[in-house]
Amino acid sequence: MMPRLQVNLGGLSMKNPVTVASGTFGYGQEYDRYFDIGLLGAVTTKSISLHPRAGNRPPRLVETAAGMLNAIGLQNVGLEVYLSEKAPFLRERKTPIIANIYGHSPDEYATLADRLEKEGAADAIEANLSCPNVHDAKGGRGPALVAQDPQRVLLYTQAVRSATRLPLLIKLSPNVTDIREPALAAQEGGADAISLINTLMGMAIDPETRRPRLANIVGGLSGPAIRPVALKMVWDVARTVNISVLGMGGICDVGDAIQFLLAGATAVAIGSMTFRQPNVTVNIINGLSEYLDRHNINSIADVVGAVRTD
Amino acid sequence: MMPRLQVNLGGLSMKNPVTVASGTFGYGQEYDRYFDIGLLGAVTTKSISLHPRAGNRPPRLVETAAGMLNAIGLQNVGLEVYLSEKAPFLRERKTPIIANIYGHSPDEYATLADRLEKEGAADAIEANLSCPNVHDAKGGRGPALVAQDPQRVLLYTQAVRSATRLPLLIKLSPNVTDIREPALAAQEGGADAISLINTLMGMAIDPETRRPRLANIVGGLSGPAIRPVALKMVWDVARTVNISVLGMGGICDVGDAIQFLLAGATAVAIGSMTFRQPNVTVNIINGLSEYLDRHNINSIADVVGAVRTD
Amino acid sequence: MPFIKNCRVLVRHEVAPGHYRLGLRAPEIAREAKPGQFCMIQVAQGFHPFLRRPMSFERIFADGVSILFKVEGEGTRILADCAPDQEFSVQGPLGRGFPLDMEAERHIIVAGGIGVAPFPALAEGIIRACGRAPEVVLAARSQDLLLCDKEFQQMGCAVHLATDDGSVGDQATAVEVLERLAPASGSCIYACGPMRMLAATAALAERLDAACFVSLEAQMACGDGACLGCVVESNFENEGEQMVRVCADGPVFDAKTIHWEAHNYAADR
Amino acid sequence: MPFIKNCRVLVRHEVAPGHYRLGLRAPEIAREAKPGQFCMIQVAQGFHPFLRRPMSFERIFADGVSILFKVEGEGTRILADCAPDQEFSVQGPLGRGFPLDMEAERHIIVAGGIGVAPFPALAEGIIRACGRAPEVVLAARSQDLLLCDKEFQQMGCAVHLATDDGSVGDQATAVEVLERLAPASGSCIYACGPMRMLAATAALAERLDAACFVSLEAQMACGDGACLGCVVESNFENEGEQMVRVCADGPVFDAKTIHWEAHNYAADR
Ligand SMILES: Cc1cc2nc3c(=O)[nH]c(=O)nc-3n(C[C@H](O)[C@H](O)[C@H](O)COP(=O)(O)OP(=O)(O)OC[C@H]3O[C@@H](n4cnc5c(N)ncnc54)[C@H](O)[C@@H]3O)c2cc1C
Ligand SMILES: Cc1cc2nc3c(=O)[nH]c(=O)nc-3n(C[C@H](O)[C@H](O)[C@H](O)COP(=O)(O)OP(=O)(O)OC[C@H]3O[C@@H](n4cnc5c(N)ncnc54)[C@H](O)[C@@H]3O)c2cc1C
Ligand SMILES: Cc1cc2nc3c(=O)[nH]c(=O)nc-3n(C[C@H](O)[C@H](O)[C@H](O)COP(=O)(O)O)c2cc1C
Ligand SMILES: Cc1cc2nc3c(=O)[nH]c(=O)nc-3n(C[C@H](O)[C@H](O)[C@H](O)COP(=O)(O)O)c2cc1C
Ligand code: FES
Ligand code: FES
Repeated sequence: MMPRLQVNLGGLSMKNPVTVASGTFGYGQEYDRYFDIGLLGAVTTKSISLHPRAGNRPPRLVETAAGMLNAIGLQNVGLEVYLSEKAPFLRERKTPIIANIYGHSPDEYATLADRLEKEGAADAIEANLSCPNVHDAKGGRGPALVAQDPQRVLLYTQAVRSATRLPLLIKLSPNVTDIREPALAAQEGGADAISLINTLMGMAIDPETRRPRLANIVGGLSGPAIRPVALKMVWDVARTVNISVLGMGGICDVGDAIQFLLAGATAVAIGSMTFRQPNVTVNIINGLSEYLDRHNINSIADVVGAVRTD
Repeated sequence: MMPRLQVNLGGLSMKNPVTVASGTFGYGQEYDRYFDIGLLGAVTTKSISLHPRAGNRPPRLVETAAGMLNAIGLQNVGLEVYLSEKAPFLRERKTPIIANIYGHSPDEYATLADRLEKEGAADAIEANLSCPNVHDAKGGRGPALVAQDPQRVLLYTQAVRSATRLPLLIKLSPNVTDIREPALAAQEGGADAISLINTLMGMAIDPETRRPRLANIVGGLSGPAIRPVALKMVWDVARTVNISVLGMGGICDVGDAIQFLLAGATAVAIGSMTFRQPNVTVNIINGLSEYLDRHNINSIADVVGAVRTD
Repeated sequence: MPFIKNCRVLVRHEVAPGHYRLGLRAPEIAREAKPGQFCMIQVAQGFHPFLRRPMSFERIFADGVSILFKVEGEGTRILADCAPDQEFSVQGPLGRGFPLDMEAERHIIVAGGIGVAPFPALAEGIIRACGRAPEVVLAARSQDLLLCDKEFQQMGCAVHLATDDGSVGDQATAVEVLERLAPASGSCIYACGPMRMLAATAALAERLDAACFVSLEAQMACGDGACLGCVVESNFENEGEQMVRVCADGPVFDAKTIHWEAHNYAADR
Repeated sequence: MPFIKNCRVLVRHEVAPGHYRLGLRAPEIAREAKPGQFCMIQVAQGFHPFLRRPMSFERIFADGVSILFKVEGEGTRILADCAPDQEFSVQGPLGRGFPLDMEAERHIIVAGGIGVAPFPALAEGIIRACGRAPEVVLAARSQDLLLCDKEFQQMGCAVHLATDDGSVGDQATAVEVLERLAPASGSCIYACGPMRMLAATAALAERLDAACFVSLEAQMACGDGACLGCVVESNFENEGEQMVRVCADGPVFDAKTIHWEAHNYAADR
């Protein structure tokens, strides 16, 4: 049954087109208690930075209509602990690792990618250029996200590219006027695939206390609420670039996954829905096989980009 | 009870800070069957263009998680029919008219504003520079929305400004990298208030037919799903400009309305929620009074911008 | 003049696999409702789903209405799973119902699948107004999905059955059966069902010079004529009139006014 | 090892205005559950609300658990309105429960409002393990909101009541009553309730050199330790350990490890 679901995501061979979204699956251990995470097409890690990060102050979460805002602020164990404590666990599982990285400069990204490749702790690199939760919301105009500036996307991509030969995914932000511009910049910089979307910036206020619900004031919106926005951006990018797309944003079931594949994503990542239903990814993988059967399609690759707009 | 709710929205005096979002209330007639629309702080019309428009082909709607996509394409009766058949009905109601206008050029906007003022068919003008549904989605890079280009926002605002002395609201699109830039451009062009947000661009595909759910392929996302995004942009803009803000996007109840006021909106508009609950605006108006009572606040103006971020 | 009322479910019955009838207590709405009109039902307290669901009146009583529906997705699933005595917010009556042509020599109802929903009320209306029962063509995929055949027979209608698999009645389409009934000038056809069936019915009626009224469906947001979301393309030339709203200008239209060729049949499920 | 199971509601009871107890059939979860642990309940089929809701185990039986909760918003409202025999998807047991200090001279439970929820299970656990009933301080706004006092008495606990309005017991805070009980070195205090109360309890325990374990709350998404959403600030210095996860490192913490000053009490409701 498996070969039918096999895909090649920018050089990363996946036995099925389903991975998890960075930051929603830890480093896999927690969810391995519910299902064999080796069944996934790949495991994507929480963003890894050079040094441990404490992240933002709490409260960091608030639920919204069909979604949630988070302002984790990239809390993570840091590269060394990842290498010594997390990667070995993942390596034992029968699935590739997409290591998501976050740095403060092109150099940091390059160092991270280089080390991860050298230590055999990643099968692909996803460079997160788009975390909305690491800038101080209060501070005036503040530095825009790297992913909001095509020039910087190009620069950062080139830096990681020159540091690794692993398949390189560049993760973009939906908080832009035209998603095709950073996507083209990433392609020009040597990316093998585009990951999108990261969260939409959002905010919620408690009318009773009159305070923001998040200590960070603003956060990133995820979950089914954002699915239409994500799908539109995947469609825009997939028609524009000639590298692969890893689609995500609000995917909750197999029908949603199919939508992203039809729009041109070679593979999909499931994020917030895992919080609600830890084994949802396995259901989606099984559902994809059933979909191929029901529609008499040989391979999932034939679904990719097959939306009918005539 | 009323004076406590009174606000001044860029020169438009409203007996309460609640209006309806353009395109979700027709020209008021339909909903006057459910409640006295004269109770509203203002009625905002469907976008009016110089000539009648047929709009996009159907299907034009699809429901999504806690929201909906629409691709109406600005179908409307056109200026002349508005003046002869719609405005007289609205004029009889005891509430100001915010006439929302849409044109193909600065000149068209100016003509619309001028005629509406001269005919006494508007108390304020809301220039819709942000409809995502009037450009061909298939056509490559296509013309961006006016609201996505601060230069053009300035130009268009100046054109309308020079044509009318009515309070002028400029309606912006959330599909931008930094909402403060078009907001500042509108302010520079002479706007009295900023309206935001219009819909987020989105898409949905039917996995079974493999076709987009909308004939126009893409559409605009509205409803509670987008509320956090809208609130964040209202907060961003309100801290940046020194003119008023009309906040909208996913407001469903009085708590939501309070959030927008706290974030800095002088008034709010309710859109998609009216489809679900036609008289929701009246409930919100009543709820605002109760909120002031409960919190011992004298005037709703004291709530505007009063979010506590210390 | 539509109302919005919390209406209690009085009866709930699975009439065929995946098809349900609900009786709703709704005196004000029932008093104003006409055959072919519909209501918008808020199926959930929360926002899942967010929008109301349009449902035709199957029958109209003194103190309430019944609806007949097929489970298509989440909204209809919730309706079908309702608890006894549960209340739903119901908005209606909405739209324009069937015109009653008192002069017509023959009244012929043509229903495909769940398209039968608005016709029990119409048949009763015709009987009341004209003293004569309409002829009824009922088509479905198979015998177990034929709805309301007993009800129409009890009203005294001549009922012609058609199934895709021939499990009962003719193995034929609704339109083939209709054609055999040879409607002509002076006949008035009322049709509801899939768009393809309606287009074929309209074409046949035009060819035979019979009057034809169709009840259309569309995705709706407001149901009130305000959002312009539910339009279909008409044959009117004037740009301002080119699109007609199913909710407010319909759902019942003279088949001649609809621009049948404009519909994208491939996108129908 | 947590499970995700569809669990049937066996009993539902409004124990005080706006407060409910549900008995859930959940044999696998019950077998593994320990006092102070919790479960995540998916309250709706649709996505309203989207996330599961964390609930402590009030009591742990052979074939199920009970939960005790206050209606705070939509999620708890849906739980409270559940139909007899309704099933919910329940994920658990999750988190680390109360440590049982067998050597402690005194076990003192301090509960503010709905904070009592995890304590019936703990009291039973202490009795089972140590053969001695804990002392219990129960505080609430008024008499009608005092929960589980009878249950603790039946277990043989000395129960000390405190209400804000003095309608029963002392007109005092939980911490004032606790202080009168004069816990000391060798005493072990278990506390759950509003953050302000917990901070005061922790400060008192520190002053009197008593052990103190608190059960904390936070907004949760995963409940599994994966999302890092539910953290509170700890006193650990290492940057990687500064934030502790209520769901996985807690919900029960040694009060000494929590950086109480870092909490924004003004943002609590
Ligand atoms: C005026 C009017 C009267 C109607 N009367 C009845 C009636 O009496 N009985 C009845 O069973 N149905 C009727 N319908 C159709 C009914 O409203 C839809 O089946 C229902 O809204 C589907 O809701 P859902 O949440 O179950 O499905 P959704 O989850 O909304 O949709 C499930 C699937 O069904 C498709 N679908 C949704 N709505 C329609 C539709 N209107 N037509 C075709 N496919 C659709 C969707 O595209 C989707 O693929 C009527 C529609 C209109 C416009
Ligand atoms: C480990 C753990 C165990 C818990 N055990 C219990 C229990 O046994 N009994 C019980 O009644 N509650 C318990 N809670 C709290 C309970 O989970 C929340 O009250 C519930 O999630 C609120 O959901 P809702 O949808 O009703 O309210 P929402 O609509 O989510 O929120 C309504 C209002 O309540 C506030 N609120 C939401 N969650 C919390 C919270 N955790 N603490 C304080 N305010 C909140 C919100 O900010 C909002 O203002 C526990 C929480 C945790 C983390
Ligand atoms: C709690 C949480 C933490 C996240 N952390 C990261 C992260 O560390 N790095 C990253 O690239 N994206 C992060 N994301 C974004 C997700 O990977 C994903 O892009 C986004 O949530 C949209 O997918 P979803 O709607 O399926 O959740 C995080 C999202 C959530 C909800
Ligand atoms: C069906 C529909 C039609 C709309 N038409 C217009 C329009 O003609 N002009 C305009 O400026 N905005 C239009 N909008 C956008 C709304 O005015 C509003 O900005 C948006 O829907 C967000 O608010 P909501 O989430 O409360 O609906 C339309 C929205 C919807 C849902
Ligand atoms: S559904 Fe809104 S106009 Fe018909
Ligand atoms: S709720 Fe996700 S880490 Fe605690």
